Amino acid sequence: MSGSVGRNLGLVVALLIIFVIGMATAPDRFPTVDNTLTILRYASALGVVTIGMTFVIAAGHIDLSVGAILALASVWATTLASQRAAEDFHWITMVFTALAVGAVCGLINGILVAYGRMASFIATLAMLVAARGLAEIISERRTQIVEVRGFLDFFGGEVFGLPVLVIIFALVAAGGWVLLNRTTFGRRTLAVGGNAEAARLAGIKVQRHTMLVFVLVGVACGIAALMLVARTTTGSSTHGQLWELDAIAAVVIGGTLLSGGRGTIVGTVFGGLILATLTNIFTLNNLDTSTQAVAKGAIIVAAVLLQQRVAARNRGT
Amino acid sequence: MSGSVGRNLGLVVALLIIFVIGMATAPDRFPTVDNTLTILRYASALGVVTIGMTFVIAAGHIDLSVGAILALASVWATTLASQRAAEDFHWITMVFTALAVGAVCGLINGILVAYGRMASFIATLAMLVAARGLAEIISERRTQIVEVRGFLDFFGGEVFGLPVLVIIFALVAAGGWVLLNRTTFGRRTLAVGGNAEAARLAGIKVQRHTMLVFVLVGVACGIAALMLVARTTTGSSTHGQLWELDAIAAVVIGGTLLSGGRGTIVGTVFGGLILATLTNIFTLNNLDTSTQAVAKGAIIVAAVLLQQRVAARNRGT
Amino acid sequence: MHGIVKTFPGVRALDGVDLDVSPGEVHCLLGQNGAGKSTLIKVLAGAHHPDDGTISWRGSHVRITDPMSAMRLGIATIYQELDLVDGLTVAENIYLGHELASAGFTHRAQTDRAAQRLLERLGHPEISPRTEVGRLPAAGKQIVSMARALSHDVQLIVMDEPSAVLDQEEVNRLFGVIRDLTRDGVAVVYISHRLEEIREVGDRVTVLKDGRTVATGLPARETPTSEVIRLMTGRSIEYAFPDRGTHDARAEPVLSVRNLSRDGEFADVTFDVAPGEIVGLAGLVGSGRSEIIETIYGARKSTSGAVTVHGRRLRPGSVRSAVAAGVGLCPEERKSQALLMHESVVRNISLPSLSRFASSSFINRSVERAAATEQVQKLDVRPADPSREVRTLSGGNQQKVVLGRWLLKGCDVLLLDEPTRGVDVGARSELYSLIRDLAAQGVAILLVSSEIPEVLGLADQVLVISDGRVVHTGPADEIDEHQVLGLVMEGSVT
Amino acid sequence: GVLVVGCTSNEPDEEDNEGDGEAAPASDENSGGSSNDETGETVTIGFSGPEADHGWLAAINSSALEEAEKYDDIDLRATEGTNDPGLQIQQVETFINEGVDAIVLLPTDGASLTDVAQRAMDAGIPVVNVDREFSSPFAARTTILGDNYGMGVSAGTYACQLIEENNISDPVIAEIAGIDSLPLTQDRSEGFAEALSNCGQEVDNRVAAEFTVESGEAEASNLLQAAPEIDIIWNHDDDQGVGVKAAFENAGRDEFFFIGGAGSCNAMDWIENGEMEATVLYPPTQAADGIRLARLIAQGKGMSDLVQVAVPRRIVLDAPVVTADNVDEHREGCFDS
Ligand SMILES: Nc1ncnc2c1ncn2[C@@H]1O[C@H](COP(=O)(O)OP(=O)(O)OP(=O)(O)O)[C@@H](O)[C@H]1O
Ligand SMILES: Nc1ncnc2c1ncn2[C@@H]1O[C@H](COP(=O)(O)OP(=O)(O)OP(=O)(O)O)[C@@H](O)[C@H]1O
Ligand SMILES: [Mg+2]
Ligand SMILES: [Mg+2]
Repeated sequence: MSGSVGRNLGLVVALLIIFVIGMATAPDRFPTVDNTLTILRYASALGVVTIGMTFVIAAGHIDLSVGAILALASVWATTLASQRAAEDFHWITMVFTALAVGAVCGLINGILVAYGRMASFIATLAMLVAARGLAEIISERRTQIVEVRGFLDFFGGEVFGLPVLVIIFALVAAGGWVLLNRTTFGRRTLAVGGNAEAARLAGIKVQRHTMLVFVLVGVACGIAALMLVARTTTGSSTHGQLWELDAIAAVVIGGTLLSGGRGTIVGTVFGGLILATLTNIFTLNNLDTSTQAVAKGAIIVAAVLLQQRVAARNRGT
Repeated sequence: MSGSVGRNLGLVVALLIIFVIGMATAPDRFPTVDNTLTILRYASALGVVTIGMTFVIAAGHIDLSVGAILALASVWATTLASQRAAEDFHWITMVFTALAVGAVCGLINGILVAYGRMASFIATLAMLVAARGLAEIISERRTQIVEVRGFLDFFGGEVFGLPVLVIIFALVAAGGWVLLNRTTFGRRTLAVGGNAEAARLAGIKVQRHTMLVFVLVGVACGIAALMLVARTTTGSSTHGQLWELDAIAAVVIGGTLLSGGRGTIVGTVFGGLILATLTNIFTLNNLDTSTQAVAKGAIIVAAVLLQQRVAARNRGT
Repeated sequence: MHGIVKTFPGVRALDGVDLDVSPGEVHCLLGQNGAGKSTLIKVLAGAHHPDDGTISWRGSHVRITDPMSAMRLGIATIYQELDLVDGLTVAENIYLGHELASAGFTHRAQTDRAAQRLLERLGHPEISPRTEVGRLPAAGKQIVSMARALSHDVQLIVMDEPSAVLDQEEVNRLFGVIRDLTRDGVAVVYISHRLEEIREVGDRVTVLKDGRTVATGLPARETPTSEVIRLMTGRSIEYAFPDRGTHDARAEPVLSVRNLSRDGEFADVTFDVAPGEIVGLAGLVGSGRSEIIETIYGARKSTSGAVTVHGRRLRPGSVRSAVAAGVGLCPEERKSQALLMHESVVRNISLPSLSRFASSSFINRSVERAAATEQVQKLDVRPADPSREVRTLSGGNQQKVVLGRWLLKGCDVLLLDEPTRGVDVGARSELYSLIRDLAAQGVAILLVSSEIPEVLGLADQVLVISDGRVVHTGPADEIDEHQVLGLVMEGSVT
Repeated sequence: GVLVVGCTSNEPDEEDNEGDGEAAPASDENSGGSSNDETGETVTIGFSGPEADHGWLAAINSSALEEAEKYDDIDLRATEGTNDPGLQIQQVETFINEGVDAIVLLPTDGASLTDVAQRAMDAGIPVVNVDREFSSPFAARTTILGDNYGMGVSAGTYACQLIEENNISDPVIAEIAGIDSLPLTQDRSEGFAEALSNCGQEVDNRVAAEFTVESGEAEASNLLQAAPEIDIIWNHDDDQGVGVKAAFENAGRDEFFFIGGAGSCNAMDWIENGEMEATVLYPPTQAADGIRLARLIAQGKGMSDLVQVAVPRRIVLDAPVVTADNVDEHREGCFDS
């Protein structure tokens, strides 16, 4: 546990530096409660995806289809039929729809990777293309507007001043942490990612476990889809574009190795916050887009290098 | 050598199936010389990138920045200043500019990965963001039209009825094959990708070699940039969007494992042709984009599975 | 087990093997490299599916479909290639797959305590259950593997060359554990290439040759060595060290090491190796011998001191500079440090000498192949197919491939770290004469081995290392095994 | 470099004098007695648009910035362009937190940004909705729309006209759309199909590019293979049109009438040179108009050029067809792609 603080020290430092930059460049607007909530709200849907992604990467794989699954789930949960069902019955049906779509897409990924022995990169790349195509077909490329008040009220609401979206993110992150660090599922995920053959010889059903991990991230995408639907009040086949890259970036900045076998939920949360805060500061400072892009590239590099150095030093002692 | 045919048998079968589909659905338009050249021309710029990508993947890494490097090289080679230099001196200056830009970007990637010990995924992701940003800054987000006739005439020309672009691709592919299979460089690339520690202890300069591999793919992007500039008669910061995914897909469909240590140029060329032919057939049949996407996802999966099965069976005997 | 058949693409690894083990006995499995021992026990452990044959357990037929079903029967296995997860802790590895948990939630403290007890039972209370396994040296990993086997409620423990990475002291401790187990009625299948160990703990012996059982139920203690070797190899072999050659002790040393140190690992190591001389490093596991060898080679960077070859100083931390000076290394862990598992034997052998087969970096592949094939034949790698992937070779044959690499390269200085680990008796005596021959040809050899007799029998000069320091230097024929052990013990006490 | 020079020398400052009847005159000499251009109290305007990943959107952004530059009393906060509605919502929320005086919003997706725009309106910040319409009329104080459907109708009507004039029997009509997943592309295609059906025609071949030169070239190459004889091609977007034209040249095909969309300077040149039949305007000045209106609204002014003094709720831009006959009139309003 003491290792955990040390391991994430680089991230804390990086986040602090970014905070100082925010304070310095926008002293009146950056350090406000409202702005903090804005950052958190923005970070939460992607954050949920990153938690799932941490598991996939810890299991030695990658999932490029998260954004597309999210789009498909958002569309499926907001079709006219879904919304009518929600009106007739209860908006919870929309929730189930999104989660089920996410789970099934994840299941297909998982089956292809675990039993079809496809590289996860390529299996999920195919899923990316196909799921977005399917989302377009279902939505007829129209943005689907959500009219179900109960749904919007619930997800758009606040509890004790905290937006429900942020609370969901916090719960998912906490659940992810427990799952990864305190359960046999998490332990086995790390084993499968660290040395699949050793895991197999230890009696772990590696294929089934791999499949489950993909289902897990699919469900996370389903949750994120609901959050994004609530935030935008729409379902659309264009939701979540390029989120796969942002999610992976957050996980790696957080210190999880792409080679598998290790994973840190705390780091991932930090990684996501760093990226979100950065974006917010860019917004506050009217930075021009292209310059932002260059700066963002440089900052990702700097953050990862810092994180590595501190982790290495921490390990050395 | 006999293994090579067998190894690629699945791909040949896949390509044949696709050809048969093409013949069946568009008998008058698919099997024409013109259409074949269209497919080849379309496949060639991306094809050059996939050759470079094969090396990076064989060396155990990945390069997400290929499309962005290509965009930056295309923009840099077509600025007013570059074009003026080309007019005053010779259009070969544009060629040098593009190659130099590609090489330098590759070098930066290589240094970050080899000496900075960053995961290639994240280092090149940062390069993706930054290079595209820089391309936007340089071009001021304008499409830069090429007026240098010598350049356009050369690259747009034909030799014995074969477009120069296709010839360049063929040369690069042949060169790549020789480099990978017949030279110490290729052998060492495979060794580094297969077991970096063993390579190091066998006296190979692993870091320098890794860096060189990234420079190589950077140069390939420079070549592809020139080809795309010639094809579109423009340089633009939007060139090569998402090519990283297409390139990786082609390489993996071709049978190169993402885990490194192995690589097949012949397979990669097949992989690229399969994707290009597919797009062509979709268009000939006037398929709508969403359906195309779903079909494409399914076909990638089918091709990879077929390729794996045949390769495994072939190995078995 | 009866009539077990297992074929891999291109090889019939097991061709109707019989094996029967009774409760409370130590049943030894002998055979040359590639005879099929590991494959057989992997079938027993559920890691491989047999193509044919039956397995009976306590009188009834069973089907062992996966590792879990073997474990449920009470069969635990320690594999030859250490299969642990580097990123997990010692305790997590020990209980992997059968975690101490309720409703999926792990009990960490309880796991740590249980792991600690197992490690104590194995005589290693100093290994913390919280350490990441990746940080342990090979011997430590072997201990963890054993603890993992013991963590099951077992009736049969299979050990595939557990002593390969252990030193004398550790092996004795292991034997103690084995005796405890057999006393409780647990059966042990023990695989080793060291015949003297078989004699010490074994009850009965089964000999495999080319995937077939050639003898079974031999009494371990009474069967004469020559008989065992004849059964294994089909010929009789002098199990002895070849005669020491003569080397000119006053010749200029090829390799000189002066005050070499690396913080926290070893300090002040000084010695010379003359052409044709073999210098052996003896010591306990963890004494830092591998570190010394790897530092000489430049794979680790020394903090002070110098290494010179032919009077030219090597750049610290540069493998290239060592290789260029004619130094070669056969590292300790061949799988992770030496071999390209998915490449052919040819390509593995030619790796460091590639430029020799290349003109302006184009490789002449027929010359390359011919040269590698020559090494394959010289070393008697089996199967003698140089285009076979190294992955499919047995452990001992893989070791030969690594050696062949440097023989082909033609070194002036050869650093051998546990060169006979996992090598069978036949091949072992071949390796001994090979090493001797090399020395006779003027190669300077530095040898690390955890088998003290091997160091004493092969080396001209012996350095005894304890806790990263040289505690004794002297000719090999002036010291015996007990003295070495005494020195080592003393060193570790101070 | 005739084309390059021709386009870059066209300073955007001059362009507002032309066309778009609703916009107030730009330069002070032209302001005709209106007091609207006089410096008033300084207002903070937030501006957020999609990622400027092609010429038209770049022109949208730059014209907005340039418009704001002209007024001393505008403090413009322009954010990073993005194609991620989630991020754009964050940007608008930031504006709300800051309490800007008005927001000009070109949403990546109208429906997705409706809720946050509504929240801004609720917080008393007037929102000017540009180009892509919100799903609720209450979410914006004013809406300025390019007419995507109308653009398709213009193109289709013009195509019908060409067919009739040239007596083409059984014409082959091809369409090169933009990013197919965007509602605006759907609107354009629907308008086109609708207008064609009026003269009994339909689209025979359709491909969709990505608004980029490269995708335009790639899609057009394949399209030309799909249809050996084409009579009319409508390309939605002149940015990708550069690539589309390159594909025509690569294939050596010019048997068809080529109609463009948006109205870039390149397209104007082509029309002048007879390389293109026509283009349907979709002016990128909407955002500039949006800035201007936002300033008026925030300062509590009206539109003195209109009889109705208050700023109107909804302005839909015209989508006229530019041909060789009227290209001179429209050249000034063109944008660099
Ligand atoms: N995965 C595999 N694929 C193909 N061949 C294999 C595989 N594993 C083992 N073999 C072959 O099966 C035979 C038996 O190998 P095995 O590992 O069982 O030998 P062993 O008796 O344990 O040898 P050693 O003493 O060297 O460990 C060898 O010829 C080996 O090359
Ligand atoms: N990767 C590592 N991280 C931390 N400590 C290590 C690591 N590798 C080795 N050590 C430590 O270095 C010391 C020497 O270990 P090592 O096993 O290499 O010695 P050795 O004498 O070569 O033993 P062997 O007989 O196994 O070759 C031990 O104290 C060990 O714990
Ligand atoms: Mg074995
Ligand atoms: Mg050692």
